[in-house]
Formats: sequence, C-alpha cells, structure tokens
Amino acid sequence: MAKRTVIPFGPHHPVLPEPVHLDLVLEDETVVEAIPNVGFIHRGLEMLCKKKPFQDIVLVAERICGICSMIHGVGFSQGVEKVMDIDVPPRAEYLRAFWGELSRVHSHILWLGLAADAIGFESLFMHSWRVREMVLDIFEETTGGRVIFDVCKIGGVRKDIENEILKNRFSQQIDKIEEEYSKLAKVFTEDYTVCHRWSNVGVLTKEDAHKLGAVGPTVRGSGISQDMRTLKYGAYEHLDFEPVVENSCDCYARTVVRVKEVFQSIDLMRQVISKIPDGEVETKVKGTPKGEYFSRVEQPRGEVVYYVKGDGTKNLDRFRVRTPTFANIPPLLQMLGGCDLADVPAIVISIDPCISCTER
Amino acid sequence: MGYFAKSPWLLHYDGSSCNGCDIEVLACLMPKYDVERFGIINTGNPKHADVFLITGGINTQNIDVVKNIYNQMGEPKVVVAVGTCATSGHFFSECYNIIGGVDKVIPVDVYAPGCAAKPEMIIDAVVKGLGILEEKKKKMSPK
Amino acid sequence: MDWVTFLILFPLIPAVILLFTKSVQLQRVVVLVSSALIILGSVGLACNYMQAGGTYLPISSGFFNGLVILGDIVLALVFLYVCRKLPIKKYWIPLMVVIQYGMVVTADLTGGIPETNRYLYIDNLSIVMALIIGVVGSLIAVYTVGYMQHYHEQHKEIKDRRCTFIAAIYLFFFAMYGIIFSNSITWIYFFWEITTLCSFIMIGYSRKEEAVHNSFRALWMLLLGGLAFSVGIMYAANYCGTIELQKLVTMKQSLVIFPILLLCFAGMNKAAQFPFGGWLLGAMVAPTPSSALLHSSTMVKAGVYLVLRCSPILQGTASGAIVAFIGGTSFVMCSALAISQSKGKPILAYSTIANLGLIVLCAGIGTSFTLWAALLLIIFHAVAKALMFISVGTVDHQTGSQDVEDMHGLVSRMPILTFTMLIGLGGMFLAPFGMLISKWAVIEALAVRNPVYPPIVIFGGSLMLFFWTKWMGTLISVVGKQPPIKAKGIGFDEWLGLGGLSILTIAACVGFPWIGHYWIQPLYGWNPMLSERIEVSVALMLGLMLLPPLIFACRWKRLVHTEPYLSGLNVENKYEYLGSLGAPRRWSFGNYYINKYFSEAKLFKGTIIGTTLLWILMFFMENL
Amino acid sequence: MFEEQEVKIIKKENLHSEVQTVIDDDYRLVQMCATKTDKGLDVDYTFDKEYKFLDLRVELPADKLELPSISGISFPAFLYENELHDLFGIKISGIAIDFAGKFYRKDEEAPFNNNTEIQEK
Amino acid sequence: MTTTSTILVILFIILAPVIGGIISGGDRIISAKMQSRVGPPIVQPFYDVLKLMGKENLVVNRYHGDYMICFLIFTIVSGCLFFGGNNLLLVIFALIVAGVFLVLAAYCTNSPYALIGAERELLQMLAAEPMIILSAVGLYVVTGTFDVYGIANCQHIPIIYLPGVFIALTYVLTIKLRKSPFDLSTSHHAHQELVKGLTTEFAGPSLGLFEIAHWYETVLLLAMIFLFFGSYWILGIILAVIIYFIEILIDNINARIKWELMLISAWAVTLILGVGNLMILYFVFHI
Repeated sequence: MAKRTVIPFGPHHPVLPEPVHLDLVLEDETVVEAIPNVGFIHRGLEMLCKKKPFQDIVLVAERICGICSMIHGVGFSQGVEKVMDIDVPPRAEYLRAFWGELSRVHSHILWLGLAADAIGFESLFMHSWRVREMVLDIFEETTGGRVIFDVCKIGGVRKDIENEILKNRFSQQIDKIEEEYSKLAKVFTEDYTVCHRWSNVGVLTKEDAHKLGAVGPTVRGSGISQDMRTLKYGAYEHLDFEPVVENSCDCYARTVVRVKEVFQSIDLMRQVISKIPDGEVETKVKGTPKGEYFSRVEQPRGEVVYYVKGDGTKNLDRFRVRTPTFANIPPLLQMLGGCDLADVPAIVISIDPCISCTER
Repeated sequence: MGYFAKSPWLLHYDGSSCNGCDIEVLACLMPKYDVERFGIINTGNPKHADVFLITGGINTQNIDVVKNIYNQMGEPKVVVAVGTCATSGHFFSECYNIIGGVDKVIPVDVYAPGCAAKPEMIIDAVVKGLGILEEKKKKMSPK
Repeated sequence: MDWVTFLILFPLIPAVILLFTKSVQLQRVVVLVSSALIILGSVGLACNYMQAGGTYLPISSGFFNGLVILGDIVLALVFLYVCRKLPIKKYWIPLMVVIQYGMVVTADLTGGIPETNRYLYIDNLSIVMALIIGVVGSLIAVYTVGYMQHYHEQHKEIKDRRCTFIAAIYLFFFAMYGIIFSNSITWIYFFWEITTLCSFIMIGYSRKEEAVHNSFRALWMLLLGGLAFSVGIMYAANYCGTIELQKLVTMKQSLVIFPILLLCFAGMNKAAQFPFGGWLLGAMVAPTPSSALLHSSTMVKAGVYLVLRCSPILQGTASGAIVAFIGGTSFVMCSALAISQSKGKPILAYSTIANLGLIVLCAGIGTSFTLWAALLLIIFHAVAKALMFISVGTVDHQTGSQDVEDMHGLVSRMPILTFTMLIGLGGMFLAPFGMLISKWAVIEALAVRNPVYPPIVIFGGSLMLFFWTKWMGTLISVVGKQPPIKAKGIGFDEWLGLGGLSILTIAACVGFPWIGHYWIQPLYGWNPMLSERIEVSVALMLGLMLLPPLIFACRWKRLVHTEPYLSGLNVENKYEYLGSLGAPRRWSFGNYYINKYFSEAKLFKGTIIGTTLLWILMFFMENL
Repeated sequence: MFEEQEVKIIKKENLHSEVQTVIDDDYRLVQMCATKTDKGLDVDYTFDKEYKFLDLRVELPADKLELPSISGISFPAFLYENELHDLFGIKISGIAIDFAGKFYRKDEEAPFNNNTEIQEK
Repeated sequence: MTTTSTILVILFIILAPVIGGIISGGDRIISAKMQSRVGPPIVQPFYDVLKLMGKENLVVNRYHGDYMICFLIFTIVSGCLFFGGNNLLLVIFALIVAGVFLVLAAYCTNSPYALIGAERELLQMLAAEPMIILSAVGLYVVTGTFDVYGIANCQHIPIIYLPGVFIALTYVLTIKLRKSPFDLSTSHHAHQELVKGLTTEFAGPSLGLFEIAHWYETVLLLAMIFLFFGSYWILGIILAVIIYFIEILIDNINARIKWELMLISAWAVTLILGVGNLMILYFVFHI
C-alpha cells in the first residue's frame, strides 16, 4: 500500500489564527491519525493570582481570551462574588448579560467569518466581519474597547449605559444588525458549496459528544441540550430562552447552532433592554475571599468553569479556568479521524477553538 | 525602486496573545479598514511575506517557531510588534512561562502598543514599517 | 530473400551457443557480436526494402513448410511436456494444446491447407517491426547479460539457469522475425506459439510459487489465443481457400471477417487486451529484461501487428468498431488502474496494456489517419517503454526496491540513471515527445470520425498524464546529499542498453517527421506532417526541449538557501519537524493513488466482464 | 442565583471505582484540577449530569504525588492528566496519550507546585 | 509564417502580460467591490510582481527556479503557437507541458505542503484537461480544422453549434484560472489547508515568474473563449469579458470544494455537456 503522508499542521498555519499543532498522518487525502499539541501560547497566567490582588485578576481573566473576554470577566467575578457573598445590583447583572450577549453575537459572527474562510469562501468572510463591525461599534461606544472591555469588576460593572441610548439608539442598531445578519444567515445555512463542505463532515454522534465531554455549540450540534445559562446565573434568572439544538451532528449542525444563537442573543438583548431595572451598577467590595467555588457560565464556545479558592488573604489561593476549547479537544480528535485533509480546517474551526483560552 | 512600499505582504503569527490583537489584525483586512487599498495582502506564508506582524509575548515554547518563521522570510523584511504583549509582555511578563516582548528574540522595527492594538494603530505601524522596508531594500541593492 | 532469411535464421545460432555457455565473459561476447549482427541485418533490410513497397519473397520448395509442420509437432510435444506436472483439474490446458495442434497438423498433413508459394511478405510495416525487434531487442539483450549477473548475486536462492534465459531471448528473436515476415498464417501460427513458449519460460524463470502460477496463467491465456488462431486457420483454409494473410485482407469483407476476427482475437489476446490483461500483469514477476523485451516492446507488439494487418477488413464494420472499443476500454481502464499502483513494474504493465489498447483502437478504425498514428505509437512505445523497464530494473537492483515511493529523490542519489528514466518518462507522455504527438494524431484522426472515440483517448490521456507526472515528480524531488547507495555499480552492458535506448528515444522523437514521411506515408498514403505549420510548431517545441537542460546548466547568482516550510517547526534535520509529542518526527509524503475510484478491486472485475460481453457481441454481430 | 455544589472527598484507592460509578451513572467529566494545600495537593475530578454538579476530591500527600490514570474510563481525562503532570508534577500512570512532560513546554518543572513561589508570597 | 502571424505573436509576447496584469488588477477591484471593500489600484499586480522581483531569491534548492523558467517559457510558447495560428491541439499540449513543469517545480522543492499542492494540481489537470482538449475537438467538428486562424476565420459562429461545449469549457476554465471553488492546489489568498499549496516554496523572483506565467495563461484561455465566436471578433471580446466577469462572480459566491467533487463534477460536465453536445451534433444534425 501507498506510503503515508505525515505533515505538521500548525502552529504557524494561515487557516489557524492561533497556534495549535496537529501531527497529521494522511493516506491520499484522508486523515488516518491526528495527534494534537497545544501549549504554544501557554503563559501560566493562573499563577498570577499569587502575585496580584484578587480584584486585579478580573483584568487578567478578561485577557485569557480576546474574543470572549467579557464573559471571562463575568465568570470569574461571579466566582469571587459567591465566595465573598456579595450581592451584585440587578442593573449590573443586566448590563453584564447585555454585554455578554453582545459579545456572543460578536464572537459568533467572527466565528462564522473564520469558518467561511476555512472553507475558502473569502467574500462571506468579509461580509461577516463587516456585520461584526456594527456590533463592535456598540462596544466601542459603551466601553471604549473594541475587543477587550474591562468593564466587569467584582461587585458589578464599571460603566453604565444611559437608558435613553440603550432603549432607542442601541435597539435600533440591534434591529439593523439583525437585518443585515439575516441575509448572511441565509447563505450560511442554504448555500450549496457551503453545505457541501459542512454536511456529513466531522460527525460527532450524540453518544460520543456526551462521552467525550463536548460543550457549547459543539455538543448542541450533536443533539444534546446543554447550556449553562439554564443554571440561571445573573440576569438569566429573569430572561427567557431555549437552548438551540441541532441533530445532524456534523459541522453544518454546529454552524446552524451558532447561526441561530445569534438570533437568540439578539432576542435576549431585546429582553434586557425592555426589562432592565434602574439603580446602582456596583457595590463596594469589603474583605477578602475565603472559601471555594466552581463558577460555571456559558461562553460563546460553551461551558467555562472557574475554580476560585481564597484563604482570606488578598491573593487568591487558586484560580483555575477550564475553558470550553479544552473540553472540546477530545471530541475534535474523534471528528478528525477519517476526514479529508481539506476538512481539517473546517473541523478544527467547527469547535471554535480558542487556543489562548485553552493554554492560558 | 518604490515597489516595496506599494505592495507589502503581511504575515501574522500569534506569539502568545489573547486573540484580541489577532482579530484586530484580521479586522484590518475587512471592509471597514480594507488595507488592500494599500496593496497589503495577508499571505500566511513566510516565504512570500515582507512584513511580519507578531502579536503576544514570547514564551519558551515558541522562541524557535518565531525565529524560524523570521528566518524563512526573504530580505528585505520588517517586524511589527502588535499590542502591548508583543512590545513588552504586558502583565504576562510576570508569568513564569513568558520571557517578554518580541524584541527578546528577533529584531523589531516598529512597535504598535495597545490592549488590544486598534486597527488604526496597526495600519499606522505597518505604514511606518514601509519606510523602513524601502531603506532596507536600498541597503541591500548595492551588494 | 537474403536479409530476411538471415534475420529469421541467424538468431538460432547464438541461441544454441548460449544455451551451452556458462561463462559470463563468453556470454557477453556472443551477445555483443550477435546483437551487432542483428542490428546490422535489420538496418540493412530497412535500407534495402524501404522504397520497395510490399514485396513477396517466394519460396517454391516445400522443404521449409515441412520444417514448420515438424516444428509444430515438436512444439506441441514441448507444451505437453511442460504441462506434465499440472494438477489434474487443470486438464484443459493440455487439452487446448491437443485440440489446436491436432487440427492444424492433421489438416496440414492431409493436405487440408491450400498450397502456396508466397510464404514470406515484406513491406514497411514489417520493416518497422524488424527494426524494433532488431535494435530495441538487441539493446535489451545486451543489457540482459549484466542484469542477470546482478540478479543472481541478489537472489542467491534462485537456481542459476541464465543460459536458458538468454538463449530463450534469441529463440524469441527467431520467432519474432518469423511472425513479421511470414505471409502464410500457418507459419505465423508456428512462430506465434514459440513466443508463447518463450514467454512461459521467462515468466516461470525464478520457479517460485507465484512465478510458476503466473506462468501457467499466461500459458493458458495465450494458448486460448492460439486456439482462436488455429480455428481461424482452419476456417480460412476451408472456406476462403487461402492461408495467405495478404490475400485474406484484400478479399470481400463478408467472406473473411470471421477468420480475421479470430486472428484479431489472437492478436489482442497476445497484446493483453482486456479481458486477458491478467497474464501481462502476472508476467511482471519475470526478470526485468523479459518484461522489457517480451511484455512491452516486442512480443505484445506482435499482437497489435496482427490486428494492424487485419485492419483493412475491420475498417468500417461494426466488428471493427467493437475491436476499437475494446482497445479504447483497455486504454482508459488501464490508465486509471495504473494510477492506483505504486510499484514500478505494474505501472509499466498497465500503461503497456493501455498503449496497446490505443493502437488497437486505431487499428480497429483502420483509416489511413489512424493507422499512421498507430504505427508511430508502436515505434515510440517500444523504445520508451523498453527504456523505462530496464531503468526500473536497474533501480531495483541498485536500491532494492522498484516502488515509486522509494524512488523519492532518486535524482539526488543516481542522477544519470534518473536522467535516462526522465527521458523514458518524457517519451511516454510529454509533448513534443512521440507518444503525445501520436496521441495528437489519434485525436485529430478520430475527431473526423465519430464523437465516441475522441473522449476515450482524451480521458485516457489525462489519466496517463496523472500517473506519469506523479512518477516524474517523485524522481526529481531534490532531497539533497544522501548517503551513497551501496551500489554494485552498473555494468557496461547495462549502460549500453540504457544509453542506447535513451538515444533511440530521443532520436525517434527528433526523427519522427522523417519516419512519418518516408515510412508511413508510403504505407498508408497519408501524413499529417504535410501541413507546414505543424512541422514548424513541432520543430519549435523540439528546439525548446533543448532549453531546460541549458537552463539547468546555468548557475544563478544570489540564491539564498533556506529550509522548507514546516509550519515553523523546523528542526536541524530538514526532513524532520518537532512533532506533537515533543520529539522530532520525520515528515513524509506519499503520492495519491485515488484508490477510492481507481483501485483494482473496483475496476478490474467490471472491465473483464464488460470486455467479455463486447467480445461475445462482436462475434455474435458477424452472424447477423 | 448560584448552583448547589457537592464536593465529595474520596480515597485514592477508590478513585477508579468511584469514577467508574459516576461515569456509569451518565455523568460527564467536566474538568480535573489540582490545588496546592499545606499537606500536599487536592486533586479535583469534576463531573456534571444535566446541570447537577459533582466534585470528587483526592487528597495527595506532598511526598507521594502519584495517581492512576482514569483516561481508560473517561478518555478526555488524558488532557487534564498531562496537564496535572506538567504543572504539578503528579506522576500519573497509564495515560491514553502520554505527552511525557511535553504537553506544555516550559522551562520550570511543575511551576504550580513550586516551593519558591510560596516563599515569595 | 506570415507577417500577420509574426505581428500577432510579437504583440502577444509584449501585450499579454500587460493585459493579463490589468485583468488581474481588475479582478481584484471587482472582487473587493463584491466584498464591499475599495480594493487596490488596478496596477497593483504590477507593483506586486516588481516587488517580488526585487526580493531576495530564497530557494530550498537551486533547481526549482529553473523549472519555473521552463513553465513560463512553455506557457509563452503555447500562447505564441496559438496566436501564430498553429494547430489548436498542439497549443493545448504545449500548455499541458507548461503545467507539468509547474508541477515538477513544486515537486522539486520537496516540502510537504508543496508536494501536496503538486498532487492537487495534477488532480486539477486531470479534471480540466479532458474538456479543454474536447473543446478543440468540438471546434474541429464545426469548422473542419484545428488551425487557429482557420477557426477564427470560419464563416459561422461555432458557439451556436457548441453551446454545451462552451458551458463545459467555462466550467473547467474556473479550474484553470485557479478560481474558487476550484483553487485547490494554490489559492490567491492563503487561507487554506495547504498554506499556499504548490507555490509554498516559491519566494521572490520565482513567485514573480509564476504570476507572470499566470497572466499569459489567462490571456491564452480567454483567447480560447474568443475562438468560439469565429470571425465575429467584437462579439468574441465582449463575451470573453463577460465570461471573465462570471468567473469572478463564481469566485466570490462559492466556498472551495473538495477534490472529489471537483473531479466528478468536471468529468460529469465534460461527459454530459461536452460529449453530449458532440453526440447531438453527430447523431441529430449529422455534422
């Protein structure tokens, strides 16, 4: 039989914005073996908790990942707030949810663009990111940052959004985003070549998805309803939503999940705008954390787990993040077996890898 | 020859950034900023590239990778450190696995600070790099 | 008469001498001298008869005819002798021998065969064949001496019977010259079966289990052709009243189509057309010179030669169209199958069947256009394929593998040998080398006819492009300094064979406008080279082919050497990268084989069934 | 609203059987992590079943940082186990895909279980 | 060679890269507009090539540049044969030889991505060549000659007889022009699994040669489209422009497909539209 091809895929590779590495073993163009290696951007930032006071770790948490930084901040803050028994003002919780959903929209559209790029659909990539810029405009106006916001803090948020602006201008802006986005969504779900590239590619059965511990859109694309927002943390206690679930278990399903989740997030933002109460946006933090808690929140990529443990000093004893991509690597390996070389980028992207999260 | 300034091709590598700068680099290519106006293309292959955009600090693992990619770029070439992490390491320089900014490993020509560096900043840095590119070309020519 | 008799009978002398010569040096001398004589004889023959057109060489005495009958009987006995160890359930192999020889010999002895005195015939087609046998064959024979020496050094377990092997080559020359000069089909039949015997001896040379099995497969398949041949003789003798080939092909179509089809069957069977492709693939277990000589450049050519002879009858008939279609199917299918192969010799075997298929396709259509192309194909294929075979054989000896994958970067290890292989490969498919030119002629010739045939040629040609380029690329990958191969060195005979064939390949390419003009045009009365523009462009492209070597000779300044791109994971050794598990890992590359579509498992059976049906249809059609 | 979280401390010897029970009960492995304590390391195995949170904790003494691998029971554990090995220096035997200390390539041996770090603090 | 053909050949050698470069620049602008961007200036491709020529000549080994030169020369020659009014089949074969040299150049570099790119390029050739040769056969069937001038001067418009062949040719033209969805072996933007495929190891001047050869190739392929309009040359030019625009459009509205679909679809199109068209001509209209 033919000799096998062995190639390094990454860390520097144009389809991967981030360094991840796979040893691919191919026969013709079929992948027969893939061994991952992460660790190219391992910084060891969990150890920073020993060097910086716990309030500052929020900033570190936000910089775990530049795409879902808002929710990282929220997740970490919630952990500390639980340990310290802080009541966050409702308005702050709503604002966190607003920015959180906004960053989910931003992240998903960004992902859709990258996914289109991974299958060689340049113009769809461009158009996705064009729509994304409209989302970033809201961020820039409200927080001053485009990708990293630094608005979350323990005990609330740093900035408030005026009700006037929120209810009028932003809700109009959201309408516009939705309108532009619906056109894109149609291409992502209906275009022939797009479906060709995603259908029956990277199949992850429901059983495997559960067994291998997939999270987020990856597991929801395999027909399992799992969304940490159902835990009703923060403002989600008052917001209505149903996790989006697709049953075809392939890359296409995962795409559709994300496409639909953008609409879901837009809906959640509208709920936030209509339900947001008035009041303070932060409470004073007194004392130091003592105790431990596993804080679980839903990121655009799935469930993220923060483990915080304080021993009563200003520095945390342990700060640990388990990011969704980390959990999605075993399912990824499962999906890669037997796929085409051309599918590798599509499949790798389909779990929405965030390597800087994974390696911290 | 002034063609280097008219057709700089980019190469982007993520040192150990948080993605923030990376997506801003990509955002430069997008309709809103559209750097192709200046003939800038994101090549993705070091052998074709003129400008090396590197985001994030350097950790022990990727020193070799960064050096390797840098060495595979043909002269003249310019290195742009994008974001605070790439210029100095940001607060990650306190981490055990981070050495510091990119200039610890390869010579950097332009620094573009910011967390995350805004697209305007990145474009500005690249344009600044073009002048350096031309100068380097001139130094190369007489040989 | 003189040249022809010389060429037919002379090879018997070295055959007998070599059978009893054990010393390598002596073998070498005998082979060199007799090869030189045969080459001279062939060239002399060509010079003498080229302008003469078709000439009969009458033999009045029945002496030779008597010898042929005697030879038939001896051959039959030899066949039965080799079958002695066969298991009883394979009774049908000797049975075939008994039936066919029973018929022919009985008829001959009882006077059932019409008398004639025009036993020999020579025209430009025979001359082309004679030159191929003489020149290409002799070069291979020269190569054989050195090859067999290496062969036995490497395979100590195989009994040294190389005298038999080399003697068989000369016996084979005798038979081949007999086939191409004979006009009587009984004579052709006699020589025909000798080639079958030679093939049998050579395939089974190593006496390994696989070799013996394959040799018997080849035997029964070829005997089936012989059977058809003998039936054809009987039919021609009884119903057409003649056994002269030239007479048969000028008779009324409806009268002779049946025996002609039987002859075509025998010819295509010998040319390993489907459904009989199996024997040729099995024949690759034989030592390489026999693959080069019998199974690519000469014996199988005898098959297509016979079909070409028959083509005047086939032209325009439905049966002819089906013959063409079977050839076309073999062409496309074998080209596709060759893609799935990674070993050198099977690739060459498949492409041989494919090219023979193309020739059969041309012959089946039988217009002067296609015949012109067919003859060119025969010439180019013979030289280039023989070169390829012996190159692969040499590589096999030097590196111990004939797998294309193992030839990765051969240019860095054995530059000169690679260069000869590149010439052979170029000859197989690149413009302006011969094969592509002929393919162009085929397409041009077929375009007028019918839209069914051009796509066959076009698709087959594209498939060929795939596997040849793949091979070529693998060879020329520059892998840098390599540890030298523990070569036993390529001997003088081998270099002579390789060099001679390389020069021939190039010469055929350069000279083909003249070949077309002086040889083929008188034969078939048409020459596409007549158009001035084409000559210009072909000459232009030929000239350009000189450019690459010149460009390669240039040493460009200011090159900056670097390492291949390995995603940034280069380590010191440039064939390794830092693998996932933290240790350097060797990267590698395997060519594509597209087994999903082109594997033997997927195509072989279907092709056999399809072509068998076509054959049945063809004979059936004649009865309508 | 904060969820209820159950932390169950188990013995190292029972690790396999406990994990097997939990996995058989259709839990999925959420994460594994270790925390440095005064006595040694606490290793957490976190599971989830339909939003029900379960944490199994094994306490390892500082002088005997050894654990059997559970990647045979739950395949995804191999990543966490490599991580635990690289960051905390826990010797884990029988990992499905063992990177042998090259999972994160770093200069420091077991940076999270490093005594100098604590003295600094 | 007549004076006209000499002039045409010289014009081709001089003007083809200019036209090809402008076409490529226009392509980039139109693509940019389709992506709601501004895009580069129209002469951008020339800047790029001039820059590449000025770059350091990075090589993995010293031979691949030589193959690239052969690739360029044979591309130019096939164009010259075409404009010199030679046999169309020979033109195509010369183009195939050029393609083979490109593949060999990639093989020569012996780098994993380039090798896979080379193999993919071969697959692309396998998919595209049959239809290109078949279109020459089609033109022959209609005009009775393989001669380029003969076809260009024929009295009727071949496309009327050969709509299927024309559409099928347009289909595989996408493969030849390396446009999405068929930019498998190398793409304009390296956001694919093969980095830059077969051009991965070509740096500086050799990449410049590749670009220039691609310009020649583009002009030649568009000229083949032009042949379908016989002597109605204005119509031919207009249609060639429209076809190229359609190619850009296809490029922008499709994801890159996988090799299997490419091969199967290209062959299916060749067989159904190309061969089918010829069959109909032969059996129904008896041409």
